[in-house]
Amino acid sequence: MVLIKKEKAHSSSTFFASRLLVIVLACIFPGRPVKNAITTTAKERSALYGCAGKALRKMERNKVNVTIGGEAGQGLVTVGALLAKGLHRCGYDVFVTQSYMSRVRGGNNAYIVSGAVDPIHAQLEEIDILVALDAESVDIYSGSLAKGSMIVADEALGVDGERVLRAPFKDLAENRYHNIVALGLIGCLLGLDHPTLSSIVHDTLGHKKPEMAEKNLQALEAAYAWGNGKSINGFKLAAPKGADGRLLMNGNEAIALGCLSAGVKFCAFYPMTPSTSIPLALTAWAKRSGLVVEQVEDEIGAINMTLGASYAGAPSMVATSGGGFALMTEGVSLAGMTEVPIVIAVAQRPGPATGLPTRTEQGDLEFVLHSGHGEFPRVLFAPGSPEECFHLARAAFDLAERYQIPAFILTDQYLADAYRSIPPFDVSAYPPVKAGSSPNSVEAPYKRYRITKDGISPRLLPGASEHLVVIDSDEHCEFGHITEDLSIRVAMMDKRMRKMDGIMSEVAPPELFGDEKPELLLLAWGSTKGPVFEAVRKLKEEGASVAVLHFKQVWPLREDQFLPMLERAKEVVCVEGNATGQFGKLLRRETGFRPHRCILRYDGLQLTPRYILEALKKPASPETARRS
Amino acid sequence: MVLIKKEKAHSSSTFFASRLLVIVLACIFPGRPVKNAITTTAKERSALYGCAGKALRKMERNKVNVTIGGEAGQGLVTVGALLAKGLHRCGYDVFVTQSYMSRVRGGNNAYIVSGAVDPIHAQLEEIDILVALDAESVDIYSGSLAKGSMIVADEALGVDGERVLRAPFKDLAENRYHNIVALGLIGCLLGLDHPTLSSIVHDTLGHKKPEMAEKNLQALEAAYAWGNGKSINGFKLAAPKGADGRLLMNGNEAIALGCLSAGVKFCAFYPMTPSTSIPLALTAWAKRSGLVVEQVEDEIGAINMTLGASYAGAPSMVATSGGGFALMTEGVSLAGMTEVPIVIAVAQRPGPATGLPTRTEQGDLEFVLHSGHGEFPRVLFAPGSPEECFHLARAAFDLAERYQIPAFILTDQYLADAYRSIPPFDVSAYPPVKAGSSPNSVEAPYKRYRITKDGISPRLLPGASEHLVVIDSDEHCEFGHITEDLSIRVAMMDKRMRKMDGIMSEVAPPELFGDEKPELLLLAWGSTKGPVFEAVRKLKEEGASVAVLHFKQVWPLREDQFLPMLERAKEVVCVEGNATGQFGKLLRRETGFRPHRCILRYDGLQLTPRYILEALKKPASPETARRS
Amino acid sequence: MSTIEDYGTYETAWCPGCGNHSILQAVKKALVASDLSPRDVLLVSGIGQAAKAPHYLNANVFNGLHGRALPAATGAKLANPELTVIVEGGDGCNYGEGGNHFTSAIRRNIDLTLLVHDNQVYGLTKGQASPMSQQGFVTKAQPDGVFSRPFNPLAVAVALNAGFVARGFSGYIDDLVELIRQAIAHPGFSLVDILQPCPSFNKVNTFAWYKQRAKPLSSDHDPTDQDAALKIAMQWGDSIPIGVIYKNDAPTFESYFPTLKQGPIVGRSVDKGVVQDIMMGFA
Amino acid sequence: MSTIEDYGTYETAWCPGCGNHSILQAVKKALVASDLSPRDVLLVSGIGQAAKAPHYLNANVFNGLHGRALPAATGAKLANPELTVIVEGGDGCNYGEGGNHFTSAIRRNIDLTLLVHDNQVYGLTKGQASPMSQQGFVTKAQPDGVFSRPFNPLAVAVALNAGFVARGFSGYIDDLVELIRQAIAHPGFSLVDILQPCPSFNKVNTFAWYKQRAKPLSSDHDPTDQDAALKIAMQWGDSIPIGVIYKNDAPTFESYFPTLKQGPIVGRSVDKGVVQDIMMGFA
Ligand SMILES: Cc1ncc(C[n+]2csc(CCOP(=O)(O)OP(=O)(O)O)c2C)c(N)n1
Ligand SMILES: Cc1ncc(C[n+]2csc(CCOP(=O)(O)OP(=O)(O)O)c2C)c(N)n1
Ligand code: SF4
Ligand code: SF4
Ligand SMILES: [Mg+2]
Ligand SMILES: [Mg+2]
Repeated sequence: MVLIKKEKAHSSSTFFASRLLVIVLACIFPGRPVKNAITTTAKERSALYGCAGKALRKMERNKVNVTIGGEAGQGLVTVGALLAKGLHRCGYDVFVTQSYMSRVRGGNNAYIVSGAVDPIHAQLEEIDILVALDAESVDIYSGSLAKGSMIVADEALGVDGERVLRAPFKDLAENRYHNIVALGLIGCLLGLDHPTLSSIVHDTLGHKKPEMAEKNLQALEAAYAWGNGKSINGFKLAAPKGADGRLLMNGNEAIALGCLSAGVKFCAFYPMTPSTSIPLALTAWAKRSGLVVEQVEDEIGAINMTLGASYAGAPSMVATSGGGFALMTEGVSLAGMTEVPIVIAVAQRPGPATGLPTRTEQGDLEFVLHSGHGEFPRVLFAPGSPEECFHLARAAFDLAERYQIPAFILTDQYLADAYRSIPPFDVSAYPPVKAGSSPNSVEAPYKRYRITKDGISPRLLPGASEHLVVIDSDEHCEFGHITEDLSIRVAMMDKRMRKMDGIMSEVAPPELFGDEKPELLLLAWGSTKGPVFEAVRKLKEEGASVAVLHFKQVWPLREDQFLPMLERAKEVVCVEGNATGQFGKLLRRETGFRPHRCILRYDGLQLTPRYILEALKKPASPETARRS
Repeated sequence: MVLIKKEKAHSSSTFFASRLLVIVLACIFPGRPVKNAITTTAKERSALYGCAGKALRKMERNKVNVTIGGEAGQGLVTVGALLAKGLHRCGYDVFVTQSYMSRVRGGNNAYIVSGAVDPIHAQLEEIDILVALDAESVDIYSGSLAKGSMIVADEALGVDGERVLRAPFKDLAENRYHNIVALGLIGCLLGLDHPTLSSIVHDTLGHKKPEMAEKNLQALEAAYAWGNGKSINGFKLAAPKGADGRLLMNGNEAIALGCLSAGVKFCAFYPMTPSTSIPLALTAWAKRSGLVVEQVEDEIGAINMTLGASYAGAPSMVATSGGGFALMTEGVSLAGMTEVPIVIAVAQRPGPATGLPTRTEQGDLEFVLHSGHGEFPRVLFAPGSPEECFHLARAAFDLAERYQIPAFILTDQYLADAYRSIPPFDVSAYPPVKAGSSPNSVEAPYKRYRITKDGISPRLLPGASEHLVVIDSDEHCEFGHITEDLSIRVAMMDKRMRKMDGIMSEVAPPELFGDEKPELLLLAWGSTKGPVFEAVRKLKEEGASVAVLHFKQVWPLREDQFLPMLERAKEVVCVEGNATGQFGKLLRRETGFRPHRCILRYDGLQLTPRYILEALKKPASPETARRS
Repeated sequence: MSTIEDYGTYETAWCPGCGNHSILQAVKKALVASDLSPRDVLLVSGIGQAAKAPHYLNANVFNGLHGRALPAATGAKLANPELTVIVEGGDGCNYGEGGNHFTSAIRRNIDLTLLVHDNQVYGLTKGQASPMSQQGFVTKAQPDGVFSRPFNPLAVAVALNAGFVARGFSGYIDDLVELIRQAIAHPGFSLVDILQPCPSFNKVNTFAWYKQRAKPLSSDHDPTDQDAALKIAMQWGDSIPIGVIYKNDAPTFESYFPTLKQGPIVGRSVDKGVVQDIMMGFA
Repeated sequence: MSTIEDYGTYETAWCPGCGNHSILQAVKKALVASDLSPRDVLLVSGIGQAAKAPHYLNANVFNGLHGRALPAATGAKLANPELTVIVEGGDGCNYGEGGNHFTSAIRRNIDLTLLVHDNQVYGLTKGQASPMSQQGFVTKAQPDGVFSRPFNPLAVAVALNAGFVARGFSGYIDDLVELIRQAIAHPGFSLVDILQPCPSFNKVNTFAWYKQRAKPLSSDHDPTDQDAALKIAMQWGDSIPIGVIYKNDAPTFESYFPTLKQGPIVGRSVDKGVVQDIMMGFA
């Protein structure tokens, strides 16, 4: 009996259709559509633009969203990255997000590049230029097109409509260079100068075989020639303002760089999307920076190896995602007990279990916060931008080493893959951490777990002196030897927990954006910072009394830093990328304050300004209300 | 360089000294002493009793605490168990707790048996008869002796003092039967009749080699003869009241029996104290009851194997402790995503990491509650007695199967090892669970994850019909196939979370003991039930307006079941066996209500009525105040 | 009699030219050759490109966690030994993350068939080394080449007396069908390690590379000769032996359980009298 | 020159008559014979009776989680290759819970010495079967005897080309000292599986049982002959071979890391210029 037949079908109500989806299309049911689902049909679209028939606008613009859609394997990441670099190098502010499926070929992916004259903090939500590398992309994204937008496509795809730029790709280059043709066409549309893009193509793809590198450049040139011939420059950007030397960096790269600047010397990992690019960045730098990166047999091995390296004196980290982190929780508890410093980057994606491996979510806050059996101090950072990724990675190393605790960096797929133009860091000004104390500073006999007032005991490194360094996962005496003396147990628990006092004294306060005494106060944490700030900016433009408090440190919380503000506001709304409002609940647990409402999203996509603004207008859905 | 020298040393400030401890004695420091630490020295003791010199009291008593102390390997568990069984069979109410170290031989263990005419809910805190199988036990336990107590010891141990019953063990039996001699002496002291004890010895040890069984009985007889000769019966118990057919059972046995009655068919485990006795009980019954119990290579394998068995249609469970559970958290998330029912018994012990493997704690509530990445419904039960162990194990299976969720039983070393006399269960009245629905009841085409109003989809079993049963750890469509359709994602998350509505409608309410409108309201959960009830009983005797609310279901919580009571009370005190007041925090998160105080204990021992009463009198310590 | 149509046709998420396509065909054909109906078959997999395979044919499916297919399959088999349980997944899944379950399943000799799509690389996560990657294999995660020596699943399996040990190649589809059929038929643990080109991420061990080296075992190899089998299992290089390397007829794990002699535990009712008896043992 | 006194004397938590006592002695003597000072030695262990060993002598100690000693040791060794890193623990720790790390450490050929106290049982948790328990071994958890076949660490190690593979017996203490000394001296991964009676829980494989069967390897065995080594590793029964079964001189894992050629990464300072350069690669 064949339950589900192979069939080729499309449905415009499917947000991201894919080849794989044809299998499961039989399962489509009248569920609640996701917020930004596509609602226009091809017919509606042509009605929308068809009447226009005008020439392309000639006015210069301050910002543009270029979305490149196509199958995995069509080289769209290459085009997107080159375009982003091009805009960035020219001095525009760039914001990139990626949407991809859990497969290597086929499906439908998108690389979304916004370029702007002034700084932008969230993706522009309407597409100005849709570069469709396959026909499906037109179906999928046409509902998100801005007014006056344009679709760029190979004429061979047969995409019709007024505002479609159909280029004869096959005349301009061989098949495998069609993505570069697309790049050239975009360059023309935006008015980016050809030499800049050429040099980026050369820098980036130059390491390929010489004749391939050459062909890439030829394809670019051909596209420019064709485009200039047709004078397609309707999306010309105004003069850029960006300073020299800015970086184009995504969240994971910024975490890796932060770790490097903090002095990471050892990183173990087991590959898992969307965390893998952190160790991959470190791997690429390992030889130059004297660090060891090791891919381990499993996540359990990874965290235990990391603890071994840290014990021996190498500032150390692991990076993983929810399911892999689940396997590390025993190791987290070991770090807590042995007081071996460790930095753990957890890149969230939608769960439970394998879930949606290439999408985004903020669903692991509670899990990470309570991970590991038993009780011990820890800190959790949740960066909201590549800059914060860098600085909080440094902070994580700093606190991990000084307090001898596990320090977490909670990121997610959105932030991991989102590129931003950012100013360079003054790396020469930032000191690296120092692992352990000097052997001269300790009293003899050396006690690894000396009971101290602040709970911090002198950490020496094995082999560095006559002093022997003994650590134990059992409850232990000051020397680190196993004990079953129950009064020592209490003293050791108290010693460990006392470290919270120091940690509390240096909690990073939440950042306020907007009015000091707002009527409407949004709360946000982690990766949603940009979208929520953008939403607040829009509301303020409309004259609302509004602000957002963004938490980049989510544990521990210090109510004196924010509670008065919460109590003053008329309405406090917690905005989170999960289904149960985890941060709002944590806030209530710690302060007693219950946010009046939650805006939650858990369809695998990042919250957007538009999503937030719409949700603010609507009453809370019963699903959401039940949970928060 | 020798840091710590081998030395034989004892210190009366060490609560549980041990051979192992001599290594670590060098680490002893002026830490906060544990609450019931021994403070009397041998000198003080002889001053205490020496003057008395009276004949043994002849009055019959209503209750007695017999504590047997000695090294691991001296057979003290055998004596204790036989004694408990003897008291129990005679019709007394029995309460047993155990205190042991993480080793096989040596150290110091204790088996503490209280026997009483009327029901008892917590261990009697003062020792009436201390049976010292080694000299160290006298040092350790003499501070806990009641007035008028007695020490029983082999005269060869050279224990001195007035109230020491020195028996010539070597004259009464060979070395290896000395524990049975001790049993006989206790029998005499308590006035238990010899034939009852004989038959229990025969039943219990009869399977040994015939001549050994015989020698056991002879040793018992010799001890009785010697004791009767000396007319030692100063601890004679009044006539018992216990009904026939009562059971003597510890928490883990009761969990196992509850699972059996619920219809468990499969159990996988990896050994870990104090959980192992659950699978061991099931193993012993496996052949008779048609169930499969498998010791697995690791805990990850154990939970995944269990999920495989449950998927196939066997009601299934795992049992583990904190560190082992840590390795299962990915599997918990898998259960959440695939909606495969599973019962997970977590027997807590003090962490972090290996901690104190043979002691007790309630430190894993938050960890278990938030275990697994992503969001999905679950329930957590926390029994407070063997009866509750039985019934909540049944409830866990019932909810796990009906809601297709992971259901947890949170127990701990104290409850696991604590024997109680309890009435038998009416097992014939209790229905077992049914795994899965009938194939006839489903619409074709069969959809494992049909979107339903109550969130519960029809679960069929593979191979049982033409319908194919497809489950997936990825987000999936109604058929169970992998999907990346983001609107399906939302519908599936909502479907899964909707199950919480039904679960909420059948939450077991907390049990009230004491005044309906008390001024002082204690909150307790799980294994501390007996001690807290006992403390409340004592306070009521003193005329206080007091009550306790005991939570046997700790997730989800329904505030309508208890919040009004909390708000009415003058003082609400949360009593927990951990260092951070986890349940109190959870309560605040869920209801906004913050307990005014916490009484916490985390030295590895169970809270006792005395500990609670003393803590109520004292102001909260700064350590505790900081955390709660 | 089951037919290939019973197993359906699905569009896959695999790359063009991937060896997985052939393996999927071979599995379907082997199921038909074994005369099994979809309802009697349980496919268990983990996570990876290979582990998606169970979604592409009609059968009961437990698609669990990365590396954890074997224990899940073991549980299902113990609960219902009447199911034909086949585990399918990648080399990363089964020899990497799930390595401890691999040796344990062998030691149990539980009647499962393990089909490992062995592309010597992590496909789904885009090309890191797997335990089967050769020393020196260059990836983004191993820019200086792999430092570890590769795992040898066949030698380990033979050394641990696995029930049935074979190697196949996705390029020899008829042979593969026959190997899988035999593996299914074998009572006890069966391993078929299947060489599978991954054109997207393994540019070294390509179809041509395997094709040139994959050499059917000579017909005079006696698969019950463990010493000989061990030697063959150690071979890798210019010539890579294909075929049934080792087998024995040790009793299956299931056969040891007294309880299972009365049939599957699934669906068996609870005898309350026994529960009562057991309870009264505590009186 | 270090002396046995440098390593101290401690009272242990082990049972009288346990093989662990002799192994502890042998380790101390081997450390002295290797002329190592306590400060240069790092002992890494998991959880179990055997895993308590590091607490009973003077050295640096990382007593970690059950089954996870090998990865912790690997991390420490990679961070500071100047430490002599010895992993000590039970058969349950290393072949059971930690099975995946065992094969991976072999594949890495990292320069660690793994001493497995092999009592064929779980001691600390009171007598359940371990992966080394023989089929039919009866315990409370296996009342009908063990159903699985035992693991064979030596055969697996040889099959995976481990650097140094030996078996010792706690009853032959001088031989054991020498085996451990050689294992420490060997650059690369070294395994010494040590037969160890557990009088409390293993009443089958007793001191006498081992003593009767433990047979030193004949002096003409060439430990570099892998085929011969495999055959020897497969032997178990009336005669159990003791001695160095296999060794090779493959390069160590550490030697592949370009970074480690300049010495340990521990304590190396951060070159801010390099960080700056790397950062500017993003401009
Ligand atoms: C616990 C966990 N760790 C890591 C991952 C990420 N992951 C998914 S598939 C995979 C590797 C797949 O390799 P293999 O099993 O060889 O399958 P292939 O894709 O090559 O067919 C990894 C590391 C995961 N899903 N879960
Ligand atoms: C994750 C985890 N699972 C289980 C345990 C319990 N445990 C401690 S030691 C041990 C077995 C010890 O056996 P082995 O390694 O052979 O050592 P032995 O005591 O026999 O020397 C187990 C199961 C644990 N501590 N941690
Ligand atoms: S990545 Fe490799 S294994 Fe995966 S589908 Fe593509 S070719 Fe096949
Ligand atoms: S239980 Fe066994 S292994 Fe452990 S110390 Fe006792 S005899 Fe040794
Ligand atoms: Mg693979
Ligand atoms: Mg052992």
